[in-house]
Amino acid sequence: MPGRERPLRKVLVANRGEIAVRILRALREMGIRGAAIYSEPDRRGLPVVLADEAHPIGAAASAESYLRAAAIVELARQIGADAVHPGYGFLAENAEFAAMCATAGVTFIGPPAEAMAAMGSKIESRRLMRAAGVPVVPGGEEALADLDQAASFAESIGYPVMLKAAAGGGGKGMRRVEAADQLAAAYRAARSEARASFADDRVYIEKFLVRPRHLEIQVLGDTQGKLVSLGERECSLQRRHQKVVEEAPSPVMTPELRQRMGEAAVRAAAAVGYTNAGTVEFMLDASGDFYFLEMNARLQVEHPVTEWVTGLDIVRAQIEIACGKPLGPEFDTVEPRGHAFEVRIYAEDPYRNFAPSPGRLRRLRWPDGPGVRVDAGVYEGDEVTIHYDPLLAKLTVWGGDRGQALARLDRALAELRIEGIRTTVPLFQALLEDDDFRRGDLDIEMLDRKLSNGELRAERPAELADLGALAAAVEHVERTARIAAVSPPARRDRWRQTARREGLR
Amino acid sequence: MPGRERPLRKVLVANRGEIAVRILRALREMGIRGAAIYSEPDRRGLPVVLADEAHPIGAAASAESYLRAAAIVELARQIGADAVHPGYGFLAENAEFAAMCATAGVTFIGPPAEAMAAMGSKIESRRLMRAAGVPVVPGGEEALADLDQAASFAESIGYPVMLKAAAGGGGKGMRRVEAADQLAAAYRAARSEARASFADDRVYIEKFLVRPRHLEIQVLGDTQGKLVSLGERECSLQRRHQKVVEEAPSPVMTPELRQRMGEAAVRAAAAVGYTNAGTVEFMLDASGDFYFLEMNARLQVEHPVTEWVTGLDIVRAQIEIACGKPLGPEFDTVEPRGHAFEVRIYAEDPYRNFAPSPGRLRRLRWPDGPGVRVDAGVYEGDEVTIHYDPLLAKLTVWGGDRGQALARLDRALAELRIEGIRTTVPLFQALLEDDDFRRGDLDIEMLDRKLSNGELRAERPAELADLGALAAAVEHVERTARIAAVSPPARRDRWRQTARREGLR
Amino acid sequence: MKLIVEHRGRADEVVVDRQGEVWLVRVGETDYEVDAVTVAGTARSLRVAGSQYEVDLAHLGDGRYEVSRGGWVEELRVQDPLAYLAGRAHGAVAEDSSQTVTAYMPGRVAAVLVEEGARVAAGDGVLVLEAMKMENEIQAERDGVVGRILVGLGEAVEGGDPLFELD
Amino acid sequence: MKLIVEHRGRADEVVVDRQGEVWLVRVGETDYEVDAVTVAGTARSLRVAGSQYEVDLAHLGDGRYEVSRGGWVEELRVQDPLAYLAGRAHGAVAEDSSQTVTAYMPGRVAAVLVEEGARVAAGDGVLVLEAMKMENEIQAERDGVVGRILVGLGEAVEGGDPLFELD
Repeated sequence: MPGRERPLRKVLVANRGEIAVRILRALREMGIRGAAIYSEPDRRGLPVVLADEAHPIGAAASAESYLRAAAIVELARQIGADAVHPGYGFLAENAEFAAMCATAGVTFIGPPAEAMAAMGSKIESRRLMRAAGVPVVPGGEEALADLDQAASFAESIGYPVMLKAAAGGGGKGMRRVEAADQLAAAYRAARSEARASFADDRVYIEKFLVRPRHLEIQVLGDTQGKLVSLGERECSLQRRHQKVVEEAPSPVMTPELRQRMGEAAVRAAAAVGYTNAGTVEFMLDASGDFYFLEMNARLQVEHPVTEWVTGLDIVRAQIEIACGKPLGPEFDTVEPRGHAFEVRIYAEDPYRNFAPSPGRLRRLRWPDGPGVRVDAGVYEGDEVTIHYDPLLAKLTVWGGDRGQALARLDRALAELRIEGIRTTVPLFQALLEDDDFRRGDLDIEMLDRKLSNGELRAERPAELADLGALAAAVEHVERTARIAAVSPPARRDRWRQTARREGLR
Repeated sequence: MPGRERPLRKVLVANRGEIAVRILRALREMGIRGAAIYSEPDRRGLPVVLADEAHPIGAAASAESYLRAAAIVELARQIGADAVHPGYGFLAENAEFAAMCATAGVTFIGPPAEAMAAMGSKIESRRLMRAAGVPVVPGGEEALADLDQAASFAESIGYPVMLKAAAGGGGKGMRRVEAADQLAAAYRAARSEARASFADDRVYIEKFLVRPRHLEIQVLGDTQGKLVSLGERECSLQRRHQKVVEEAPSPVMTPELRQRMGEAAVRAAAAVGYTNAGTVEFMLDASGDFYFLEMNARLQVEHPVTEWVTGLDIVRAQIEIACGKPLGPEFDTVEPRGHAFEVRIYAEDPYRNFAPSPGRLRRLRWPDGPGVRVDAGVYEGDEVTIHYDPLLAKLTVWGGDRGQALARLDRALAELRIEGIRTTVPLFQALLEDDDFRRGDLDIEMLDRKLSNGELRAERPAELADLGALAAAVEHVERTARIAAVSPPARRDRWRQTARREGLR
Repeated sequence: MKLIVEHRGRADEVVVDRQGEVWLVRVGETDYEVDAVTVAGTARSLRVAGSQYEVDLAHLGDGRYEVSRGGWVEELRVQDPLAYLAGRAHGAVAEDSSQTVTAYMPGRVAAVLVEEGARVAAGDGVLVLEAMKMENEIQAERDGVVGRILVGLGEAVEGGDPLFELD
Repeated sequence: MKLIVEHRGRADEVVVDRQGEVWLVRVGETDYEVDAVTVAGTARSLRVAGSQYEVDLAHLGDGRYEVSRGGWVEELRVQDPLAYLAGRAHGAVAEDSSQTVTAYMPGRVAAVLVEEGARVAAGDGVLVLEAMKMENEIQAERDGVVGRILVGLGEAVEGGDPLFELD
């Protein structure tokens, strides 16, 4: 209901981990009571400890707790929560959940259910985007009639192109074509493979983007119809399509491109009647053309890098928009200041092919000081369980320029200590030694490529080679002395005699 | 030697606590090796743990460690340090130490010894400032000849004025005069009191500032002669002349006043040939006039609030200036963005008239997340000793405007946990409830006034009254059960029987 | 289990009863259902009627606890009813007119302001302790005569050390 | 005290001698003077020739230590020389061709990919463990025949639990 401002007194945070903490922080700053929910193993979790209220929501498995849409809406009603913030993941992009909230009279802090549904479908959203004049990867889902049509279509969008099976998936029936003279052979091969795999030999053509970058635009829209772009984030560093490192601004961004991309993002959001925070993802190719990929209809994991360079508080803005408040003048001309990085600290072992590494956090020291922010979901002594996403914390840094931000990231990682489990920290340390990363020469395949090449091996710090031996040997002697000190004298004497006899001391 | 750039490879940090940590962080970000020094009780201190090198410098007493100028210079030479950073306190404003460094060929990261000496003398610096056209509190150290001269002088600077004993100190022979008709009586009384106290009845007159604010301007000067102002900090909240809370910008600042005050500060620094970082302190009275107070020829405790609103790194700038690097264009037009606060967390017990509270930090949780920075000199498990300044950490926050920064400070203090010793945190929580503070209605006497009035009593959080009883009772029962569980069965049974017989269960 | 908890200047009867995962606690006339867990170390999370309170709980020995909640600190004593009654009876008898004043913080004796046998009024300074670059006057809490002074100028003292007698 | 430290793929003789506040340590042919203190918990600060190293040191039992330095982790074993020699002699005899593969992480068995008695090559998947929203294939480390499979589909396992035999 545009124009009507409703103050919120209590908000249910329907999530866990670092994002629940982030939302609870915003609520406390706004004087709104924050209610956490928790599954059985999360009773001692950081969100519960920092919340004003905490309510059990079920068993460990997400399906029996954080995904129980009906139970969460009912809980919100019971405890008198005016609104629900879904965070990201779990129910954040579940249009049905948003609709259930509306039915129960509980404000859903996010986009309208219809906008969410429209953006949730890949085919539907591509159609809407084309109609709204937002560039989409050229090509089509429609099958090609014959080789001639393929040739003229490929000519029209420009090589390289990709042939894809209409019924396809899993790489079957896909052929990359670099130039016109390869088309005929590739067309035959793709059709025959498609027929063999899917009993359907129809293929279609799409532009092939060479080592594209992943750029995304953060948008905000209020319920009065104002929609703004807060600028881009570069998220090209992904491991198996999972973002690992993000930064803002993008090293290749120009004011002109930022404006065009921002306008495209705002058009995209406007096309579906979007309000609240959302992210429009684009692929940017080497020639500077960009194409709509998808829209994430929610708060994004990596929102802090935008907060660093714009000085805006995106979660606060989300809550104000949900209250019906219009976006203020500070959102009108948003220019990035300095440079920010985010690294996602996962409980994964980079020495063991990123296998999950749950366990007790024996030691934890977050970095701090100038230009460093940590959004953590865990504390020292906490238990990282196997039940949920392995994201422990997001370390974000800011510097006056990209070089200073890199130096700060390096310093922050050197200060950081996480002991008891393995994390992705050594990967970031290796990346900081990588020339392509340092130069900002990124593409979405780069991280997987370098990992499989062995280019990103985490190296032992170049220092005292015998450090481990020194530390362990001294510790061992001290332990032995401690144990001897508490043993009965008789036993200790015997041990000492044996040692002497055998010439060990 | 202006113009010559000398890269630094190793810097000795001649300090301890949070400021040593701050400097070590900057050095690491610049790829310069950081060497810490430590007194005997500081071997396990955070600066040592974070340093690349650490060297013992003597016993606990400052005079036998951190103040040993000659030993520190000799150590710098021995370990091949190119420069020394003195931090604040200890040797930071010791012109002789700066000169010793120069003699030993070690760069002193700070102003030239001569500038430091000139600003070190109150009378000399006031004379220099007057000559440079920097406003100084009107009045004079010269004795008045008679009542007539007093009257005409008072008239010329305007009432209220203060009569002070020329030989004076400790408030003796001081009289505040509100208006001309009080002058004759006050003049006689001041002279007679001065004669009785100092056997010298000469008195002089100075303008009396009514509830002035303490504002200061951060300046930076390179060795090429460029001097810039980074804007002001408001430091009016002081307890017994010790700053407690600082903010930037000042709530009463206007662009016009900032420009005038900044120019005055730059004139002040230029008058003594100042380079590197320094702070020019002013008193601002209710009519908007400001007067030079003194110049702090060093890095200031509260520099992070300026870093927050300007996005500049003052310690990095200090080191670059010491390398002979000129100040870049980012220092040309410095405009504050948003609003920042600092609260100084001291190991003092606000419930016991701010008595020192040393001890072991049983628990420590620093706040984090958006807009929060902690510069700490201690860690969980650390021992706060009686030997040094009680400053544990500086909590600084940033928000889009003063209101958001206040809300963030409130949130950060709610997240913070320091257990094992008492700290000044309850004072800040009380201040956040104070209307004058919230409105920015500050003066240098306000904190002492409110503390003695009992206006700033730290209140029990308005919540469950029986919380303490619940927590302690449950804990007691659990402890009792734990102890019973490890006792021999016979004893446990006897205890249980007793309990039953006496009807306690 | 029935207990006496001295808190906020009064003594309450508190009845604690474990019911599965939760505690049923009656303080005076009020009933609470409490879900209490240890977070880490001395940190506890208490849920009472949905509301969550993070407290830090230190046992000071002898049933005395320090409960703190970010700045605000409360000292309480938990005893079984008999021990409480016995303590009160003893306390009534043991009211002594002589007092040994102890240091509430560690420090170094920077000055001794009076001599043994001096008559002092409440608030008069007796000693000055120095710690963390600050001098702190130790004052007589009531009118009386200073008995033995148990520390000398320059001596280092720990928190709890006896400083002087006040008769 | 003379010790054998297995580290970085080799075994070094290490001689450790306490001299007042410092340790004199010889590793192989190199002498070090080490000032080692506990910072807090498992954190240690080592000063070697002025340079300062902050390490975390966990004892895994049986003379095995994990030394870590912010990301980089090293596992070492410290033994007295006789125990080391005895262990080597035993190890030489005990080289067994049968192996019980254990879980290197906790998880839930999401799939069993082969049957008991199946011949597998090094790198072939045998089981899939699921944890933290990811599936992780447990592979045969060498060619062989899968013996008994000790876990069932859907079963939860802890780190270190036996999964299957590889003969």
